[in-house]
Amino acid sequence: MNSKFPLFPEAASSFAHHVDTLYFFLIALSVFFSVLIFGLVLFFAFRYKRKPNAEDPKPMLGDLRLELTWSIIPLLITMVIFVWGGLLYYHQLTPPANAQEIFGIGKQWMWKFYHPEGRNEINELHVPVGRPTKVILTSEDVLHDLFIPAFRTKMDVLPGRYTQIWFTPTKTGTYHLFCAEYCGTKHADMKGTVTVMSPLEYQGWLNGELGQDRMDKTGKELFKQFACQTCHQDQSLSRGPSLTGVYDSMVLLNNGKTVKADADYLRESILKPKAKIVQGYDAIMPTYKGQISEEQLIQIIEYIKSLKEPQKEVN
Amino acid sequence: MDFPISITLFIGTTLMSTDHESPLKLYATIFGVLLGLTGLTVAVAYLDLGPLNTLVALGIASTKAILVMFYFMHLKGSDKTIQVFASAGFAWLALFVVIFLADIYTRTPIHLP
Amino acid sequence: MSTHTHAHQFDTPQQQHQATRLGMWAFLITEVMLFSGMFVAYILYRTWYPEAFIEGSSHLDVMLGTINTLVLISSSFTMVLAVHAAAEGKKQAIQKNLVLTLVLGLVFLGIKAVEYSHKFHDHLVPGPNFAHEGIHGGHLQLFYSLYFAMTGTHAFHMIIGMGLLVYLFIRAGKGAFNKDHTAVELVGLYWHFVDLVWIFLFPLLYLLGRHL
Amino acid sequence: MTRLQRKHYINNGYGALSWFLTLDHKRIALLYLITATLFFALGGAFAIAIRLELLTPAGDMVQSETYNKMFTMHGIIMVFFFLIPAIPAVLGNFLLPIMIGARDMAFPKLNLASWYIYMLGGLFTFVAMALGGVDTGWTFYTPYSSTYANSQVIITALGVFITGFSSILTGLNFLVTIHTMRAPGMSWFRLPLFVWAHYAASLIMVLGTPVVSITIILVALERLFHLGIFDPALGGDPILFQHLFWFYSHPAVYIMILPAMGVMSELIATFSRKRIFGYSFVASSSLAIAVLGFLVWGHHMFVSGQSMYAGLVFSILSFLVAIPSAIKVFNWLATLFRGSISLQTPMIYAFGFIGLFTIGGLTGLFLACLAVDVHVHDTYFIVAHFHYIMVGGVIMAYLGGIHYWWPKITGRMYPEWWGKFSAVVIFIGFNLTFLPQFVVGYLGMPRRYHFYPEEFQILNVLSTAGASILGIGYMIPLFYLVWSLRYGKVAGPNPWNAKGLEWTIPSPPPTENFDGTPEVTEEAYNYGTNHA
Repeated sequence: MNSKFPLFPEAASSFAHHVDTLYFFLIALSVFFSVLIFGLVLFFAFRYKRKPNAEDPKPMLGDLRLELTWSIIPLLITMVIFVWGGLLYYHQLTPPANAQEIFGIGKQWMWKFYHPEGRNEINELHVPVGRPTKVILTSEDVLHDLFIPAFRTKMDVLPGRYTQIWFTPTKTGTYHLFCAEYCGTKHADMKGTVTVMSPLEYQGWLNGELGQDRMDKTGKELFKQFACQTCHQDQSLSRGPSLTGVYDSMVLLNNGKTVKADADYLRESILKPKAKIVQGYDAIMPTYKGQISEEQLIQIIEYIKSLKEPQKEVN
Repeated sequence: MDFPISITLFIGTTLMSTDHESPLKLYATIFGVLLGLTGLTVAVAYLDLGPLNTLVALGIASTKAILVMFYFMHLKGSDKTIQVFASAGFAWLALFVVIFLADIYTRTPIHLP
Repeated sequence: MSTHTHAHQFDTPQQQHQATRLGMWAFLITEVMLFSGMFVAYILYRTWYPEAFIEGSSHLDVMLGTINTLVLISSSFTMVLAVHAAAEGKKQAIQKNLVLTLVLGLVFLGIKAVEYSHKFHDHLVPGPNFAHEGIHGGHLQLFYSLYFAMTGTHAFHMIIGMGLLVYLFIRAGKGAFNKDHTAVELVGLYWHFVDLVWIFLFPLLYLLGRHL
Repeated sequence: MTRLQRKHYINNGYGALSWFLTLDHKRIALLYLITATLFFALGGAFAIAIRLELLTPAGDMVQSETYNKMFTMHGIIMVFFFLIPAIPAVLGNFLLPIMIGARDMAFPKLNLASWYIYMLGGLFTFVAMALGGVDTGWTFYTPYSSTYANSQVIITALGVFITGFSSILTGLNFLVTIHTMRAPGMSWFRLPLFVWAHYAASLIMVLGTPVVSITIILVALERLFHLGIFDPALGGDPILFQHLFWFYSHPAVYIMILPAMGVMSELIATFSRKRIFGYSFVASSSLAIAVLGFLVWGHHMFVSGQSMYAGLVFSILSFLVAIPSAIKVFNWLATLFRGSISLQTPMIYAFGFIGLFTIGGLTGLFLACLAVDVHVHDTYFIVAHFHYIMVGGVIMAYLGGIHYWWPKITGRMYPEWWGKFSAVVIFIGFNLTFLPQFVVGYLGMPRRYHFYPEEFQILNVLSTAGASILGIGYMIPLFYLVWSLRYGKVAGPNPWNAKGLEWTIPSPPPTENFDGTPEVTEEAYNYGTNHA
């Protein structure tokens, strides 16, 4: 963001320079083929310029060997690019297990980010340098797309579903953050900054703003406020399935299928509880659609995630 | 289960013997077969064959479709270009569905038991 | 269309006949691809929400659906007879069969109207007044959106077809087909195609999941 | 200067009715030529407005709302009303029957109906613009277009739906004409490559267009009657629309480029006086592009939330579809080798095409490569790529074709110097407009942005400067071609001394094209047979 007239974006994430090297390889390839083809065209244009009342040249019908060479060689080159790009894409789309989680909500024409430690911010994202960070995204209305050019990555943000984007910042500084999927009138205004800070600064920033408690703590209060614990207890005869350690576990449903209880599953079970019913329980849970906002949803999910050890004092 | 078997036997025999009769007789036979198949598909729908149900239903529908196309739409006698055109339409439908499924089935990994 | 001799751009009547039929089949390809969009949406939502689709199709009346299928197949049969009669130039037979096909088409649309009225009555039409106390509110609306989109487009094609049949009936009355019956053949192809679409719509919307 | 006193298709009837009710494929081609040029001018006006808006980072020329409507209209008009119909409906309609030795299209009435449907679709789009325009982008992505947009989506959707039928009817007409009306002796492998390219493009028109028609109608139905097929609130898949839309819209770009490649084969053969090298490979690569074109639509959705495995499948298929295009370019080069090349205006456009289409194609590889596409998706890199193919490729070939067949269409030659001058101006203006966009794209400037951070300004100023040169470049041919109608040198039946059935009949050709059906005895483009 600093120099007045940059010609190349800053590389500020772990896979930024991988993408750049692939990009330069492709540029080199394109320059080579462009120069080859332009050169040949211009050379032939002058070398075989039509002389006045010259006879037509001898016809050349074709040559299978030549045809095969200029189909197979481009095919091999493209396969190299495919594999190289595919591997990097796989890496770009699978966040490491130890990634720190931040929640992001796209809403018509603004970004809201929620740090589990309780800090929330609008159109700004503070992340520590060097730590893999995964942002779990959802939208409250239309399609959006979180795009951070300096990190060379973007991911669409869909309504009704979670998508995720991950990066490991490698350089401190402030970088652009854009919305890259057309979302209406102020699509151009839905942008902000990503500030990469040293871990110490980040920790200081995190608990800098007082009064806002951790996300799972707010989630716990919401859990009580919506009286979830009346059904979801740890005793065997409780009406709802126990939620301890349920996050990312395999849940057997009453139609014989097992599904992974990830964020999407928890979100769907809160908004449309009857869509997937756990084995051995009946469909009595009311829907909370419209009563719980997206923000509260991710706080409750964060609380459910924190239920690792058996609960002691749920009253 | 015996009812559907007798139907298919009836269809098999009539199909074999249709070629040399007058067109009207052929159309009447095909008409009868189509009605039979409709009855069959409704009957089979009530039998619990598990995932096979969808396949059987689509199979019967496809046979009916092929019968209509071959005999009623005279695809059987017409020249190759028209036959290629007719199959191209359905081929593209199949191509669209198959590649589309490549995305759906691999999007949210469903853990089968 | 044209008199028995061929249009000026063709060399022989056979070439014109061949071109017309090829043109009609190319048009039928576009109709197949038109319905393909909705079939793909159907396949997606059936894969994602099987229970809602089974619940949705359980509200449809299988009896009416079956009768409709039989009606449409019979109309296909009478259409073939009309085309055959046109080939042999028998004017009365053409008109008789065209009327039969028209009547069967009207019966089909009548039954469809009855079915639609049931849906309106049971508040199963997607939109603000969609009321369903069952467990799959949203997904059920998807089923009925697809149901109305597919059967609506099909009914629309039926109406066009019946308009063509009336046009043929008038032309047959004036003896236009005793030499060149291509027009009847084309409308026949179109009508059989509309029947083909219903042959696939019927099991997909009405029958799948009946056994549960 | 010999006078044109013969009867031909232009003076074979006077008055509006003889034009608006014509069944002659040549007159219908002229109707398309005039209306397509008007649509191109309108779309170009929107393009200039967009470029002026982006001159400054502050976005202070128009409101965001208006800017969104401008780029949407630029997209819709250029894609549906100019690029898709341009070469097939103008050059294809005029030349296809002549090139295969027929007197007219298989269904002349359908041909005229397709023009009327095209105008009706245009009318709907004008009505939508009059009532306030639409701001969903030419891609109409849901749920914005189906639930949240409050602009004229339904009328524009109907306009696009109706214009789709014009494309279907043209494609259907071409398919049947090529299949059933080839003159005796005109076997499949004696067809000019122009006809092969239009055959492949017609396949896509017939097989692809209905899918976007039903998709657009489903969006209109959702807005009108709440048929919430794309509504995420009901559990609808936000990506289903993108699948249905791109299943047609990617093959649509091959509907645009294939006829352009057909024109290219004609220009390269005539102006190097040599048979196209590897004729059967170039012909079958047209078909390969048409078929493979249907398998690759997912590369528009690599970051849309589509599954990673589908991304890998679409990426490898997208690389496969690039190979036939490469084969064509290499075969054109081989045709130039040891040719007798004369750099007249059409050939300059052809060289412009080879240059720009190569850059467009190669940058396409950047987008098929998954990792780079994640970074450049929905940025100006993509805008630059598809403009290199559509403007650099299709419009250069279209202008080359117009200049090449102008003597055949009007009987008069265009002014040679002015022709070359405008071609060079267009080439320079084009590169100045779109090369900076590659750079600003990789820098991360998203597309469809009403205003942008300051550091991107200089590149945008360059691009706007280029756009004004390009705009002027496109207007020059308009003047001298109209001028040539009156004052152009009278061109005989074969000013280029080229091979091909269209050069064996007088220009402008009589309404009946040929008296009786011609007999074809020789291969396509058999130049240089005086040696054997």
